[in-house]
Amino acid sequence: MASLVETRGLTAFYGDFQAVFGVDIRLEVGETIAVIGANGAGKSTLMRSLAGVIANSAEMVLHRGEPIGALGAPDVVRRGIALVPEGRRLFPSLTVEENLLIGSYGRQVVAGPWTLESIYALFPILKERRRNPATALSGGQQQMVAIGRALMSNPDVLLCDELNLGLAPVVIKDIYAAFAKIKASGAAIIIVEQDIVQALKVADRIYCMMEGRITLTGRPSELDRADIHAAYFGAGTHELA
Amino acid sequence: MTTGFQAMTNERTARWRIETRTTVSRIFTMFLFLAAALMIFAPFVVSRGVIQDLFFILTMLTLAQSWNLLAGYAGLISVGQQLFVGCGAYALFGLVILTGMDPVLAVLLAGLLAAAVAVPTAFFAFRLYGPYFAIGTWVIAEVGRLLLAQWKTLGGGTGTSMPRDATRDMLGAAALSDWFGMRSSVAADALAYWMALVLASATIIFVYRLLCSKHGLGLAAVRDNETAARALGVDAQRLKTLIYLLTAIITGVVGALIYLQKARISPDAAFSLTDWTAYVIFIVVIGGIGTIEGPILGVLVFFVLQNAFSSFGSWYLLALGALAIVTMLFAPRGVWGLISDRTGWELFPVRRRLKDGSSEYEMGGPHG
Amino acid sequence: MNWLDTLLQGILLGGLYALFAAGLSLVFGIMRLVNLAHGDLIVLAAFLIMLIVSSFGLNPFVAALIAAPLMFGLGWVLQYYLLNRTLGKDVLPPLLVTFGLSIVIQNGLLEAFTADSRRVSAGSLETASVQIGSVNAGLMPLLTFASAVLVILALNQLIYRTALGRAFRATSDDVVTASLMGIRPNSIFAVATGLAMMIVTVAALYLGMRANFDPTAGPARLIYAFEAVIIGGLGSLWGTLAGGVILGLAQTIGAAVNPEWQILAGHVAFLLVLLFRPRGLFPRAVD
Amino acid sequence: APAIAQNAAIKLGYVSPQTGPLAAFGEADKFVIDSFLATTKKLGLTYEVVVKDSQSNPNRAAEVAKELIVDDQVNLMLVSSTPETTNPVSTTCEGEQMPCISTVAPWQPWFIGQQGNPGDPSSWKPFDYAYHFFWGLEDIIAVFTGMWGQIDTNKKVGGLFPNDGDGNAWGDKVVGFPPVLEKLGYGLTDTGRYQNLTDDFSAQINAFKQAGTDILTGVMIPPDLTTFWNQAKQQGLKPKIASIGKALLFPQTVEALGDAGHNLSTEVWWTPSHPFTSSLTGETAVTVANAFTKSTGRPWTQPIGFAHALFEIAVDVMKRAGGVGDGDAVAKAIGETKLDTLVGPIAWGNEKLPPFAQKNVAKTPLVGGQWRLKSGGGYDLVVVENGLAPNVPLGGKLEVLA
Amino acid sequence: MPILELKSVSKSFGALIVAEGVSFSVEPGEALGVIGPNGAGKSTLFNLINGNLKVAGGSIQFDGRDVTHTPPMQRCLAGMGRTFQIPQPFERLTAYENLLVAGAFGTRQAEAHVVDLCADILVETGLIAKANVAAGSLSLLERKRLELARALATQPKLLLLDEIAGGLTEGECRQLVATIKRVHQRGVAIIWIEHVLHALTAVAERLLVLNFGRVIGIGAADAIMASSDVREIYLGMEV
Ligand SMILES: Nc1ncnc2c1ncn2[C@@H]1O[C@H](COP(=O)(O)OP(=O)(O)OP(=O)(O)O)[C@@H](O)[C@H]1O
Ligand SMILES: Nc1ncnc2c1ncn2[C@@H]1O[C@H](COP(=O)(O)OP(=O)(O)OP(=O)(O)O)[C@@H](O)[C@H]1O
Ligand SMILES: NC(=[NH2+])NCCC[C@H](N)C(=O)O
Ligand SMILES: [Mg+2]
Ligand SMILES: [Mg+2]
Repeated sequence: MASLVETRGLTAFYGDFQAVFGVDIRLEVGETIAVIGANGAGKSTLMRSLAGVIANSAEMVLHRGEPIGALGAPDVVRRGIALVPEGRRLFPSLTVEENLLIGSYGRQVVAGPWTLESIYALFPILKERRRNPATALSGGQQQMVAIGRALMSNPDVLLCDELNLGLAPVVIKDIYAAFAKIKASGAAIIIVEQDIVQALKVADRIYCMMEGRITLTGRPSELDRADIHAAYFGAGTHELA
Repeated sequence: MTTGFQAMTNERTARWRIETRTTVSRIFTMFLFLAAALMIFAPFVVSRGVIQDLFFILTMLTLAQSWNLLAGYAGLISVGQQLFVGCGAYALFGLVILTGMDPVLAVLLAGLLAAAVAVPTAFFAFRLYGPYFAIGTWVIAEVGRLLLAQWKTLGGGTGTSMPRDATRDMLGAAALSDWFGMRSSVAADALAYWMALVLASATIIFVYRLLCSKHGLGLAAVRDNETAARALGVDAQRLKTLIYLLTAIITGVVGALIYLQKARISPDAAFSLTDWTAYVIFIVVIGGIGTIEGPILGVLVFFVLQNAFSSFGSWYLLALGALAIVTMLFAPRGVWGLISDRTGWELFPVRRRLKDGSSEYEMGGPHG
Repeated sequence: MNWLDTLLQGILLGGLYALFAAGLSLVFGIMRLVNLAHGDLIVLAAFLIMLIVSSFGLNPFVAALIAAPLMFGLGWVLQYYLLNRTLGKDVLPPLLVTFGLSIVIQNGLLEAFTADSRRVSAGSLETASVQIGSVNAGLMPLLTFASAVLVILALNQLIYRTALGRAFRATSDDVVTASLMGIRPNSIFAVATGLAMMIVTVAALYLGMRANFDPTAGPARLIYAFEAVIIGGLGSLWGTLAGGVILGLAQTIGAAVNPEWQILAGHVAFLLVLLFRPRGLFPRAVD
Repeated sequence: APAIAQNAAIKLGYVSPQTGPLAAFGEADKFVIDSFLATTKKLGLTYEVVVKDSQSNPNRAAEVAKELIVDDQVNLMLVSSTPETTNPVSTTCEGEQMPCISTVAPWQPWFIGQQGNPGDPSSWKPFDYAYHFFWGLEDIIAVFTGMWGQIDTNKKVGGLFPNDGDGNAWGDKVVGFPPVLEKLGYGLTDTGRYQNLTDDFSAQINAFKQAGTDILTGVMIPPDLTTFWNQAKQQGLKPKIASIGKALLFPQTVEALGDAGHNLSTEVWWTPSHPFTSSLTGETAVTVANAFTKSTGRPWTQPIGFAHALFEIAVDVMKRAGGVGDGDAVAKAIGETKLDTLVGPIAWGNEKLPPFAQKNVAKTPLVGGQWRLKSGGGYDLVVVENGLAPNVPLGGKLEVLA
Repeated sequence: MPILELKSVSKSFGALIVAEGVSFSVEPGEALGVIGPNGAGKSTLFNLINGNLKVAGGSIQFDGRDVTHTPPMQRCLAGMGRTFQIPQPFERLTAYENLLVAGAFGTRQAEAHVVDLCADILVETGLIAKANVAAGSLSLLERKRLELARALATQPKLLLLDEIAGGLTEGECRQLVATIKRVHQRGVAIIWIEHVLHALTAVAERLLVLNFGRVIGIGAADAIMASSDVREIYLGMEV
């Protein structure tokens, strides 16, 4: 049976500049995978390619076995792949509630567990602030909105790019706790994470990226710290503590 | 405290060279000087019709070069340059009719008066940016038109004509009649033509020198990334204001010259958005914005189109509009963009190429 | 001098300017697109209404109802196939393309309809008036003003109360992220321009019934429309109405002092507002 | 100058607004020129007419005039319709020493408007090459006051003069309406020169209401008249007479007003009932007008007669000129013209004009007319005042506005 | 006298506090490293120091002068050079011209006077082979080097480096460190934001840790790296 999402020799360019070189990853139903790597390794680019923001040739990305690499973001979203983009990117002219509502714009026909009510239940603070402009929230609250917004489309694949950026640890804990709920509702998740410890904790499998290539992959239990370290920083590095 | 690399530089003097010109550009420059020199003799050789066509080409070229400097290099998209054409032209008429000044002198002075108008204008316009700036300059030009339409001594909204004697007796006209037996209207044409030739050449040389100078470098930096340029000590605002004032002078002088030759002025004509800004924008865009070559090509294309098709009236204008749209969509760098992409030519190179006197290092070319 | 009358006429005139400006404001606010052909599109719509009135002998209001969807289609096609390609951080391409478009429309109309100045006749409505206290207000200007308020009210409802409106605002904020919500920016923009063209039809209706128009009448309307939008502040529709009223008032007050200063007074008011509030009276928080 | 060989065609340059806001003036040009060429062919004359369109743009008018002189090397320039066209072309011709005949603009805006400083009569100079025939402001004032005298009013007049060639001349304190009206006992309310394409006339309407004017006059462009007239009605301004120049020349403009155009009055410089015949074809005014309607399917307009007359004079001048290629000889011949044309007798050097204008201006008769709603729709222009030209038959008397 | 001194500098974006009572100083010729979690306010701190952002409170002294309200351009002329975290080259200019802009404007000198200086910096930073290539066609690594080179061309007394080692291979990283060390040895003071710690600690004598806009530690590199705060909030290690 086909994987939920699969890439085959994925490449990505910004103009003439190549950011991703022949990446193969696989995501199975109900799985959480983590992509780790240094700044500029190409993690966000990979996410953007999956979400259709960067167009590829069709066969490079498969969703349930169908080629979707050439589809634009709106069509990818309509198929049920939602991205929580790097840096939150809320809509400043919309209120919190409107930001959430717009998440379902492309998938209004799809019913699912995620509605305004269930999002508010997950992040009660948002309900209190729902009439505020999104930009008036703290960083962490904004991140909750961004996640809620993606959930509103009831995706079966949730792509999360650097969720914990600017978040207090306690918020991070809440969010990762919520992931259990999300997985239970049948969605698969890809997270991009710079925090290796966190990644190892939540992911079923890890992909480590460097300079646009996958340099290491495996289950957390199979990987040893030194390997990750080498993949992360290049070989023979100054030992971290 | 000594900083950075100062010490090292002293040891290595004269090792590095900067080269700007290329073989193509050298040949072209020679050709250009030759052409300009030959064009001086045109009034004695070719018919008046040709002289007037050349006058049209030269004045439009000058307007195009100055708008290109403003929009293409300084990023100031003005749709109000007709303000300076109009002010220059009215300055000419005012000086000639009211003070009896010689038109040739008045043309030069007109540039300064246009600049005087540009100072308060800049004060308003530079509070705006992007599309706001464009609309703002348009409104300011309209204000100029409406104000001059209130100047009753120069005919108000009716406009006025240049006294015949003024052009007939203008500086040098008598000499031309005496020496070459030119009729006064022919002599006036010739004088206007020479002024246009000098002005166009001077403008191109000026723009080129400016681009090759430190200011040109700063301008290019601001155009590419204003934040970074400012952070590196480039005074973007001052540069832009400078360019704005300079183009006002050039545009004012051209305006005066054009109306010296037309001999009749009215606010609607002198402040015409279509004639002095829209056509100029077409010329620049069709030729290739942000290059010196572009306006030159553009004005030739425009002239040919105008001569061949203007008898088709509105169909011609319709086609011109459509051409501008198509160019912008499919060849945003204009005709010159297409040519230089194919051939790699640069007739007015401003690129500073670093050359190594000791040939220790191999440095990539601009396309390598 | 009758100041009450001057003020009333100024406000009513402002309604007309606000109508000219509302469509522009919508497009400008959502796409940062400076549409230099807006005035010509108003004139085009006026010709369309005139054509419908004269070929089917319909009432102008009914004719506008027929013209509106046609104009929507035109706007949609224009945006989808032409203007969308010009959007970006560079302001020059949209300026130039719409400038070219303006010339194409003007001369196309000239070929089709000659330079004769035309009119959409509204019969006795044209000269009807009502007494308000000591002053007379024309029914037509009152209707124009009411329509302007209505159009802006409806637009506000649409933009702040519907999913489509949310999509407009979101796309205006951030095109890429909007596409991640399943919004197709190109189509959304096309719909916005289509809507703007429907407002243009309303403006054209009143322009055509109020005064003559000819194929070259567009640019003069455009400049007022722009001034109203910018005075009001980018993206604020009520601001646009306020901008129109300020412009109208400046003109009538200027004219009451001396008709020679009428149009100038409007422009001067515009420049003064910009001098003190470069981003207009009610600018949007994020820009 | 070299004499042109006898059999070479004589080249006439012709400039008029054929496109743009003034295009109505140029509407008849094609018809007139086609029939002119047909006539000359029949008469064995070889004429060539190079026609240029000013696009209603003064810049363009000057440009094409230069082209005609320099590139086409015409022998004589003809120009027609509004100071915005005639003045740039005449000025260019004067500078280029090219003989030029101009028409269809009142002579003051033409003559004074081409002077460097219109405010200073001592600086005005006559032209050597540019000649003009049409009527003047003194005529229009006589015609308008003649009409106004036909009914009882309070002699209070409201004036609407824009800031353009016509408006500045009509409203001029020296040569325009104000001094004459004052002499004739009319009180004029003149609010000042408004800008063309104004959207609101409430300032003027207020002023007129305050002054209680019975009469309105002015020289407006058509869009402004429509705006003004509707607003005036809305705001309760109810004049007994409205005599407006320029805007009301063409039937389309009046029809654009709907029924509100009934009994508006205007100047009339030519109608099919003018009792004149063409020196070239022998046709009467009505024959020419009918031929126009037949060939174009459009109603007659006033410029037809003047365009026709322009070519009549051209042929007459070229016949008498010493050498058609000699600009000075042609100019001299123009000055000596005495010709009965389709618009009446034309002769320059008229004693009745002020001395400065005598050399270059010839006058044609002017009458006053009123637009009357026809029973089946559409409008008729009825001549109601002919004090200056009694030979033009009257069609009725001036009627009060509804 | 310190070359740079911040006294309780604060800044917020709306409700988001990005700098709160930040005080520290840098001695002439010193190299200070800055670390902290993403979004801690490090880049913002640079923007405050070089004047791209206006401070909400507190003061900044540079080279003995108060520059709290001086525009960025003036600070650059006074000897403060910086690199942007996201490289901002002048794309249509060549690499060499990029340096000329910095050299000629950043030091108020004639272009001819900085010809050699700029060329030498290109050699130093390993960009000489790309001297005549348009900056827009440089790879990211090269762009980052260009950022550094351009900052050097302004002949700064204080150099602000924002994440220039990220994504480098081991060899490249060593080269970069060597370059920065050379610059440092010539007496240029350096503040360096970097997540690649081994590179940072090879140069920086002291480290400053930022979290939620607050300084939570400053001191000798070893001591800071060993502190439990840093291990927990920055390295994400369990303590
Ligand atoms: N819009 C863009 N234009 C040009 N280059 C880009 C663009 N976005 C990213 N890049 C470059 O592509 C490469 C991969 O970037 P990407 O954002 O995918 O990295 P990342 O692994 O997500 O890094 P980070 O941890 O900083 O988020 C980097 O070198 C980056 O500089
Ligand atoms: N212009 C701005 N408006 C609003 N918030 C901003 C702005 N610039 C930055 N921020 C926010 O301020 C916080 C600090 O940003 P800053 O760029 O200083 O972080 P940083 O410490 O440099 O992080 P990183 O290590 O990821 O570069 C972030 O949460 C960011 O989202
Ligand atoms: N009132 C008139 N103007 N009548 C006649 C025509 C002359 C020309 N229309 C003009 O501009 O005036
Ligand atoms: Mg990323
Ligand atoms: Mg940062």
